[in-house]
Amino acid sequence: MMAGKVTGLQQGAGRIFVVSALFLIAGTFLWAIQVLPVIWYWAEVIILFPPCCLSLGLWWMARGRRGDVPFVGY
Amino acid sequence: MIEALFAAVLGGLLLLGLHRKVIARVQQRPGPPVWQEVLHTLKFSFKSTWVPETASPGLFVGIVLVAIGIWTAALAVVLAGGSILIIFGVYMLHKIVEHGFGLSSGSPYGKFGAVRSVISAASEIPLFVSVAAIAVFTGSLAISDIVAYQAVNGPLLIIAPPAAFAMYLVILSKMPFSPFAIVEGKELVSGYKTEHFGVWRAGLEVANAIKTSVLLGLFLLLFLGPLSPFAFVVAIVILLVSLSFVCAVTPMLAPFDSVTIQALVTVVMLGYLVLLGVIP
Amino acid sequence: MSSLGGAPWYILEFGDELVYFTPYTTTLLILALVFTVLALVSRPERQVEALFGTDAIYAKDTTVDQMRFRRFMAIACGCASMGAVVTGDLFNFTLFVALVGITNVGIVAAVKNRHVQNAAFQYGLVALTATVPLFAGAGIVAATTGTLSIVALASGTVPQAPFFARALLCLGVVGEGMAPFYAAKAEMFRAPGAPYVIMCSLSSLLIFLRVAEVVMVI
Amino acid sequence: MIWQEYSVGLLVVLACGIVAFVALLLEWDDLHRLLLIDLVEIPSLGVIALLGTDLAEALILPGLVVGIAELLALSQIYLHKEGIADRKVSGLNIEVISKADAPVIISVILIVYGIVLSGFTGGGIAGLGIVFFFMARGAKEHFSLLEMASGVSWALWIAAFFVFMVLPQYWFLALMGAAIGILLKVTVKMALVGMMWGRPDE
Repeated sequence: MMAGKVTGLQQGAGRIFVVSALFLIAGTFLWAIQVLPVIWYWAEVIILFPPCCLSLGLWWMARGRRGDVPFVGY
Repeated sequence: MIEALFAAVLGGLLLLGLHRKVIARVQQRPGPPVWQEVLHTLKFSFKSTWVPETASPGLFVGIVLVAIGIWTAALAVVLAGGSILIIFGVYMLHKIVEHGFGLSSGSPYGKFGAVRSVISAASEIPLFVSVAAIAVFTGSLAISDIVAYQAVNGPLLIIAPPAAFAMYLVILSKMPFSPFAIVEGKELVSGYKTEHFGVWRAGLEVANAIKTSVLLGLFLLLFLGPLSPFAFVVAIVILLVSLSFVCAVTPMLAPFDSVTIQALVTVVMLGYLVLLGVIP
Repeated sequence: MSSLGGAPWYILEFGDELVYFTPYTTTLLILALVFTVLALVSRPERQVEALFGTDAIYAKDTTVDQMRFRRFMAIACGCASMGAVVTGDLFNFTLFVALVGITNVGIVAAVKNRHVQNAAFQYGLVALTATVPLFAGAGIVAATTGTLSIVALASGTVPQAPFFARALLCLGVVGEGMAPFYAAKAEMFRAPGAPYVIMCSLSSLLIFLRVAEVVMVI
Repeated sequence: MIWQEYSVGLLVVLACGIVAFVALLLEWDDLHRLLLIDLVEIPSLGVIALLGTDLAEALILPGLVVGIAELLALSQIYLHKEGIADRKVSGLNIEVISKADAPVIISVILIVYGIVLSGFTGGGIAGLGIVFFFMARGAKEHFSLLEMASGVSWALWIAAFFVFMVLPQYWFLALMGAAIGILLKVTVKMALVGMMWGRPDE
């Protein structure tokens, strides 16, 4: 997930997004049919929601650019 | 949970947008549209993103995940009617998150924003006293118990107004543009957020949105008790507008003054606790 | 205890020593764990500073040798705070808190900078002094109630711990968790290495949160 | 009643603590403050000791260890802070002691007495004898060898505890193992302290 020289960054982020989103949907479904206990469902959401959220944006626009030095040119 | 999460994110962003709008109107400016914060978050997610060269990459990225994660957890606790102590912990942890945001980039602006977040630890003590006062009346710290208590005995806002005031101050100190928002002082560019741009910033906005929804909703649950969904929305808007008015008409305090005022409030609240007979 | 930190999910017993997991302590444990892992995996940042009176800026580097020591200290600090938040024994709690104090000093003391070392030394003095009320508090609780187990103290079968002892415990934790207040003097932030410095604030925060629960239940 | 005796002792300890804290407030020299704080720590152990039970003994040890660890860490920081870390130190450089037979005799007596006592207290006393010997003679020993001996005896101590838990019928063996293990460990550890006079080769 870290930007740098990785060229497949967007691809990787896309995969993370798809996997976490699938897990979230599956979790919701399993909870709705009362297979998954509610506490596990919540744990799943708390763990997976943040990466799902970030990887969507990264998949969209992370170009794998080299970082710059802050504090220069403000 | 998922639907509540989306509602909290969207609702929180709209509330923050409303906050800006009300402040602008009080100051006789047109102000941005109410959905500005939603657009803002979308805009940030579609921006080119990388990690600054001087940053500590693990922390730089990890802290965004932690920020979203802790407030999602707080939302889950509110929904489950769990212990208010956990929310208290998450609220205090938000300080560490601000701290991490600022320090991880290596930028001096972020660093000073982070230092200020440590100073603003004073704002957590009123919350703790407020929690203790609630526990005195209801005999429990579980949100569900507190709501049930109010269904029988009427809102705590009337029973224990000082506790409500302390909590109000705590929420106020975490609102943008508030007199206590020393971590986001304009002399530090954007304070701790300065170096988090693009997707990282979008993640932070999401966390802030959940935070706003959770804190405002928690205030209503703790001090007004059970409300119908419609009444809940109306009450949350009224609460927010009152906060916006305070933010609009007060200047940002210097860090020292901010800490002094919060410490004074804590002393007053401790006096209130003594009056209640908690501390012999 | 059923109403404060939530009912315990699981109690792990080693003889009379015990560790218990309520929703509250579990939350704190997970947070400590997350930040310890972050300290474990992340490289330190390079602080950008402006040279006074000029336009020049430079980025501070952290040497590998220094980093190794500070990372170790940060992880030790994370482990100590994990212990402090889950332990069910009052004396173990005070020991873990004292350990957090030492490791906090260690995290900053490795930096070869006079200002930072001065801050670390002064903080260390406070932390060392704070062990007095901390151990004294635990000792008085043991003397008046005859037990050190937080679960037994919370169950109400033994007399309640005196207010004095609880105040001493709080005082001790405040003293051990002083690091962030020294941080407010901005001296500690001359030290680069955000993942480690953040461990100082986090561990003090966690022991504050835990002692809040402990003094309420005992 | 016990509580009344306890509270009298408590008052004495608190008085000690208050005196020490006042001294701490008045003192501004960093080194003196460090020394004073070590004095302040003793009353806190006194509070625990006032319990007067086996539990108290078990609790004092970790308290003492934590205190010593903090003290050592802070002294190291003090050395670095003041820039005197590389100053040369060489034992107690007193001719009378280093040539006389007295240190040897005193050390031997302490060590024998320590072995007779066995356990933690015995280890402490025997260790004190060795510390005294090393300090008087400024001997250079094999640091790593002593560290290893300390580690092995610690392992013996732990193994004895496992015997207690798993095979309680062999309690006597375990007791002896634990007593000897802790005796050796404390002795060796204290001997190491006696040799910590900086590193002459650096």
